[in-house]
Parts: sequence; structure tokens; C-alpha cells
Amino acid sequence: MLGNLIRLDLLLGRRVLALNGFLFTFWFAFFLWMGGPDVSVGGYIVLTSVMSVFLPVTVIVREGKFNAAALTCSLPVSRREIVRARYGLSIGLGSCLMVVAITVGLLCPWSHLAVAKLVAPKALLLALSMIVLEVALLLPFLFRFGWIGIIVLLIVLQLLGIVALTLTRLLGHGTAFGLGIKALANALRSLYANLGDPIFVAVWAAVLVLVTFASCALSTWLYGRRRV
Amino acid sequence: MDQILEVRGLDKSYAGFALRGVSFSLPRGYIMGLIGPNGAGKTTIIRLLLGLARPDGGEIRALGLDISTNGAIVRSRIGFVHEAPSFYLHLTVAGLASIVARFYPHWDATVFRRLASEFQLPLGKRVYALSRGMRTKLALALALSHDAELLVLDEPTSGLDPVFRRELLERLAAYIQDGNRSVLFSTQITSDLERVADYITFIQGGQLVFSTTRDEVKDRWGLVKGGLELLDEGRRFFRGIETSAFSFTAVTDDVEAARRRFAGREVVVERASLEDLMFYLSRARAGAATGEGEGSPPGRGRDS
Amino acid sequence: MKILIANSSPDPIYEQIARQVKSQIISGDLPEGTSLPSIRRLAQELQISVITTKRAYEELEKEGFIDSVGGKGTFVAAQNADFLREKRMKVVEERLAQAVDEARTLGIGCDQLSEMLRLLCGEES
Amino acid sequence: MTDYALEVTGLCKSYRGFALRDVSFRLPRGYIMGLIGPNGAGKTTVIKLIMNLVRRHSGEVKVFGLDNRAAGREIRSRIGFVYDFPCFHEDASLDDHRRVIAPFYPRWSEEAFERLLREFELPRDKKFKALSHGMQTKFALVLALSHDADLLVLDEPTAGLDPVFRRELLQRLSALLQDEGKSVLFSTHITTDLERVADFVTFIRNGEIAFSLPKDHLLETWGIVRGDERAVAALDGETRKGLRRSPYGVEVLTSNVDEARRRSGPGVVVDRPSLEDIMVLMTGEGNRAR
Repeated sequence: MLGNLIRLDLLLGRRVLALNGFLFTFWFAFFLWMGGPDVSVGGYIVLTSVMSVFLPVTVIVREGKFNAAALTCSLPVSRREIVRARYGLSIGLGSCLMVVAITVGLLCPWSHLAVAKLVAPKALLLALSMIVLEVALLLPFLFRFGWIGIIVLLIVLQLLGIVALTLTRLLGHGTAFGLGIKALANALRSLYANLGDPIFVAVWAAVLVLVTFASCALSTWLYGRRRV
Repeated sequence: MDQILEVRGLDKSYAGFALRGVSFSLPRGYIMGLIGPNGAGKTTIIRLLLGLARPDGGEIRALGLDISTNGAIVRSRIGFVHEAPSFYLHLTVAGLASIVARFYPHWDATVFRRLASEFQLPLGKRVYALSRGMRTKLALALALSHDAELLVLDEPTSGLDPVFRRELLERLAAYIQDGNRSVLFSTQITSDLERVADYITFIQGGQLVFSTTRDEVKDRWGLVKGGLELLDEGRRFFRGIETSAFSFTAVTDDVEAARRRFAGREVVVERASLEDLMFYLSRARAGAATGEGEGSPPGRGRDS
Repeated sequence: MKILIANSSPDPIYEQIARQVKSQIISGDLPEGTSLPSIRRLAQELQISVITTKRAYEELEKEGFIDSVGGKGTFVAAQNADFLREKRMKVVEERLAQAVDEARTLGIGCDQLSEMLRLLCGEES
Repeated sequence: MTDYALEVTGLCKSYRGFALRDVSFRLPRGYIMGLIGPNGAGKTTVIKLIMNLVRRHSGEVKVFGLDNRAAGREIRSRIGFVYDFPCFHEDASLDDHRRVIAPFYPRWSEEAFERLLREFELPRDKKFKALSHGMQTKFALVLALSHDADLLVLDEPTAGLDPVFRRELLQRLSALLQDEGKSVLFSTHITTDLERVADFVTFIRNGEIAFSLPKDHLLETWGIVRGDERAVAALDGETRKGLRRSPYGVEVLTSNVDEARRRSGPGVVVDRPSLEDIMVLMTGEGNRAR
């Protein structure tokens, strides 16, 4: 049943998928061209994985635009299955686009990324971690508020970004925001470093699975209450 | 009896559809129902009447003027109410009225305000927040507020409940009270027309089937139901037949002749509703019944 | 079997069906044992509701004109001869009663009516 | 005990200034029930609750004897639905929708889909938003009728369609009912459609069930009494279901036409009501909620 649901979203959203897929790929290449030599593998992975999750989001969000949730929910499926299928779709599609991002990183003539590091297991695990975390964060919003929720979230994140930048520039690095941003950067750096250590990876994988299930349960609860 | 609307030999064809030689006229002070299956050409006729498209042949005279030359004047004196009013949805009711007002020289704001209160239209509310019924009432209020002499309604009541529909019919009847104004009312809900229409124009496959008074339709057309053995005898009168295992039902445009022909026999002859006419004549058109098939108009297209 | 529904007539549709089936059984058009269409087939053919045809058949069964054999369908019941004769006599009585009512409205007296009847009987013999 | 295709009991739901109060009615298996009521009376909400698209405050809905929350999936695999609100992907075609929907239905029949496509004269590859209003309704009907559903839930399936198609749809519904296992819930504003083939009629008025009766019983025992104020004065009490004052006199809708004939004064006209008359008289302003 999950396969049918994933197929439903992919097939009905195939045009949007193709268009955005192409745009993202173009953007990856453009980012590498702009960044030039000082784009680090870690940085590239983090950025492209954050971007990749928005491809499945644009496919899933279409349902809200056409009020087609009533159609999907009228099919012989439970809300839980719909939510699970969309988590699978998001992680799957996000990962596919990451593969594209890495390929772009490898093939692009103007890419300065170290090939060995780009395809190292650490990098792939980092990408997967970013995708899983982002899916766990975004999808509850998507299921509760639909496409408006995502747009609101994006706007809020961008505003936070701008505020953070201005504050750090005006007040120097001491501000809470500055510390917040720095802490986030450090966390990512240490995560990236530890991903080489198998024990850490095992623990981290368990954490990711737990986070996904928690987010999935939350989304199922939210989607169950949604007035279609 | 001067005619507020005269349509003569109207031709219009485009992708896979053709309006051929449609003629009918609507005298002042009456309501004309325009009926016909989906895709028969009703909306095309209305678009031609409003100058939204140009006819390939024939002529339309409205309010005594030829619309091909003075379309703007004619349109300023026609009120148009259509199924999905494509207003600017984000505007408020009052805001929209003020915009529409600029297009009509005889716009009367007091009339609009009176109608808006009568229809309980919230002036401050956004159009997109109005219910379907409210939007139709808004469209009607706008059409009635610029002293229009001809009201043209294209499927205004689809999806609306009988209470609302009856209220609309009462308003249309009131609109023609002064004997000077007329209504052209295109709808699929023919039971509404049976209540208020004075004339019925029936269009099928781009051609006129008939355009005559409601009473003449009632008197001349009828349903004949009989045993299958009587079918052949009556073919001459029948214009559309549907057979079931236990009897046939046919529509005829000469119900008196059918009564005489089958007098004393076990036959039911009764009045045909407009819906019956449309249903059984579509059977004729589908060639399922009589040899002559095509619903050729019964001679007198226009009724003086 | 022939059934004609008059939407404009005051009597309910199930009565019209029952009456027409009864008259065809009495007149012999529907001999004993003929199988009748199911209530759903009749409803589909006449484009009316299933409950209407069901009521018609229930009334016919109550009056012994038809009986429905579970699973195999509905058939015209065996009409014993005098039961049938009695039914047809009732039909004649009804028609005469109508004639009398009609005559009374025209002010025709009983003897004038019987004179007309003798005349009609006379013509046939 | 007769088994029911649909049993709605004590359904309550309220939001945005509207409330469904204790809605209960039952549709026996093998019959067509008409669902009528003014705009905004709650018909679409009831249908959404039957399909479990929205949450209820209280009440129970059983379809084919199964609770529609516990056994939602089993039930929805045997229900064909047509909604009066948009629910299709507008940039996808009928064929796209078939390809994605068909796998969900165990009894989906390609042959039935193709036959309906031809009969309704629908373009297979045209985008949904490019179709006319009537075509869009037929689009929904094709999908609803292609998986051998045991219960059809149709909300305004004939809005905007001409009488020829409407009658053909009714013929198709009554043909469907040849199989005693099939049932239809048919909500419409065009009550003349129901007068022909509906077995039961349920009337909803501002969130409450006004009545749910066999259609023949309704049209035979109810009546409209027209007369002046005095003549109909005696007709109050339980059997008065509606009243309407017009410049020419008073119209009373009664649920016992024989008794009304006896109790009403001279100079009174008694008429058989159509479903539309019943609706208008029971929702007109001059009517006190009975």
C-alpha cells in the first residue's frame, strides 16, 4: 500500500519533479562555480542536503494546492500509511538528489572538492543525517499546515538568518544569536568528525531512527486531525 | 408587440461545433427559457449576443439595434448573470460595485444598495468569502442596478437549492412586471422554467428544435406510452422513442393526432415535461428511434 | 406483459402496476405459471423505485394473483376457475356501477338505462 | 433484522458557526436514498463524516456493518465517491488519475473504466482543469463507478449537467441496483431526479434531520393544503410540517393529508407535494421550526 501511495505522489507530480530536479542540479553546479576553491566538502554536503529535501516537499505540497487531500484520504488507506509513505518519499527523493549533488561535485570542471573526501562514507553519512533530520523537522509542519506552513517556516528561518547576520555584525560575536549560530556550526563539525568512528555511527543511526519515528507519530496525529 | 431581441439565421462554427441558422425572437415583457443539452450551443448564443464573439453569419438585433455595429450601447443596457461570476475575488462587495458602476452610464447606486440589503449581501465582505448562492445574488444585484432592459442569465442556479431558486424566479417575474423588460434564462434545471417561462427556445446540436410559447409546448407536445405492438402504428407521430421490456414511451409534437389515433386503445397519453422532451428528443437525435432522426424544426421557427 | 405508468394520474404508481397486472392475469394474457420479472428488473425497466415495485408485488401476492418462490422468482399463481370468474364478475359490476354514476349525472333514470342495456344486449345476440 | 449499507447514529459536529446535531438515519442494503436539504444544511459535512475525512465530536457511522473508523480501509475499498468540492489534481489527466488510483481498489475493472470513458465521451489525456464543469463531474463518476463499489456516495453528481445525462445517470444507478448488494446515497438539489428512482429520502435542515422516510410513503401521506388563514387555522399540531404565507393565501404542509382534508375548513385545495414543494415549505421563512 505504501508503494502505491509513493507512486501516486511521484506520478502525479512528475512534471514538478522534473522541473525542480533540473533547477536544483543547475543550482548545485552554480554554487560550486560561485564558491570556487573555498567550498569545503562538509559545507557542500550540508548545504546541498538541506536543499535536496525541498524537492520532495514541492511534490507533496501539490496536494494542498488542489485540495486533493480529500482524494487521497478517501482511498482505502489509513492516514498513518499516507504519512509513512511521504516520509519514505521524502528521505528517498532527498537522497537521490544528494547523489546528483555529489555527482555534480565530482564531474563539474570548476569543482575544487577533494574527490576522495566527497565520496567518503563520512560524507555520505553526513548527507543522510542532514536529510533525515530535516525531514523530521519539516514534515509535521507540512502535514499540519500544508504548503502555507512550509512557506511560513521558510520565511521565518530566513528572517532568523538575517537577524542573526545583522546582530553578529553589529554587536560582534557575543550575542546569544552569534553563539547560537556558532554552536550549530561546531555541532555539525564535530558530527562530521565523529562519523568516522563506527560506534558513534551506530548510536547516531539509532538516534536518527528514533527521531524519524517520533516525527512520523507526530505527523500522523496532526494529519489525523486535519479537516480535509 | 415589438421585439427586444431578434436573432436571425445565426451561424457560428469552431473546433468540432457549429451553430447553424438559429432564429428566434423575444418580445418585450416576457421571460424566455433557453434549454438544450450540454454543448448544444446555448452559451455560444449568449456569447454572440453579448458581442464576446463574432457570428460567422446571420444577425442579432437587441433593443432595436444591430449588435455588430453598436455592441457597446446594447451591452450597457443588458444585465448579464453567469454561472461562475469571474469577479475580482479579493474585492469587497461594495468595492466591486463601484468598479462595475463605471462601465454603465445608467448605474444607480441606490438601487444597488436596496438590492444588496434585500439580498442580505454584506457590503464589506470579500467576494471570495461569499457562498455560491450569495455570489449569484451579487451577480443579479449588479445586473439589476444599471436599468438593464434585457436580463441574460446563463446557468445562474446550478448547485443552488430549491428555496433559493424559487426566490430567484420570483425576482425574475417581478423584473418583467412593467411589461417593458425581458429575461433570457438559460438553465439545465427545466423545472424552474416550467414555473415562470413564457417562451421556450430549445437548441440541440447547434440547431433550433423549436422556439415557441410555453403553453403551445404544453398543448402540442406530449408523451405517449403503449404496448410494444402499437409502436409501428405511431411512428409517424413519434419524434423520439425509448423502449423498455414492458412498453414504449415516445414524445410527439402532435399530441391531438396521437390521442385520436390511439383512442380507445390501451395507451397513456400525458403531458411531457421539458425534461422529457429533451430526453426523448436526444433519443431521436441519437438515431435510436424513428427513421427521420434529426429533430427538424416544426416549420414556424419564430412566433410573432 | 405490458405496464404503462401515468405520472399525471392521481393513483399511486404501485396501484397502477398492481391493477394492470391483475387485469392481464384475469384476461388470460398472463396465464398461470408465467414467470414475472423480479421487482428490481421491473423497477429498472419502468425507471421507478424498487420499493414501489415491491409494494405492487406484495399486494398482488396478498390477493393471491401471484406467488414468489424463494430464489426462483415470481410466478402467476394458479387461479382456480371460479375464483377467476368471481374476479371477472367484480370487474363487470365495477364498470356497470360507473355507467350508473355517469347516467345519474346526466339525469337518466333506471328504466331508461335498462332499456339501453337491453338494446346493447339485443344487438349482440 | 434487515442489514444496512449505512447506519449513521447520533452524529454531532460543530465548527465555524455551524453544527450537526444528533444526525441519525439508515440506508438498507439494495436501495437508493436521496439526501436533500438547503445549501449549508450540512449534507457535505455528513458525507465527509461517512468517508471519515473530518473528525466528529460524537456519534457512530457504520458502513456494511463495520465501524468507519476502525475498519476505514476495508470500507473505503468498497465505496465509490463523487464530491461537490474539488479534489482532483488539476494538472493531471483522467488517465493519470486512473494509473495512480486503480492499484488501491481490489475490484478495479479496466474494462468498466474504458466502457464508461467511451459512454461519457471523456478525453483520456486532457488535464482536469481544461474540462468543462459537466465533464469534470463525469470524470469523477467514471472513477467512482470503475471498481465495483458496494456503496456509491454521490454529492451533487449532476450539478451543471443536462437532463439527458441526468436521466442516463439515474438509469445507470437503477441498473446498478439489480445487484441487491449495491446501495446509493445521492445528495442533490435537483429533486425531480429523486422523485423517479429514490427509495428513501432524508431531509437535512440546519444540521438536523427533519425526516428520513420511504419516498412513496412521503409523497402519498404528505400533502399541501392551500386556503385562507381561517380555513387552515385548524391544521396546527404535530402533523404541520411547514407553512408559507403568500399574497394569495396560506400553504400548509401536512404529514397526514387525509386528516388535513377532514379538519380543514371549506374552500380549501389539497394537493400532492413534490419533493421541491416539501423542501421549500419546510425551509421558507414563514415557517416555525416544528
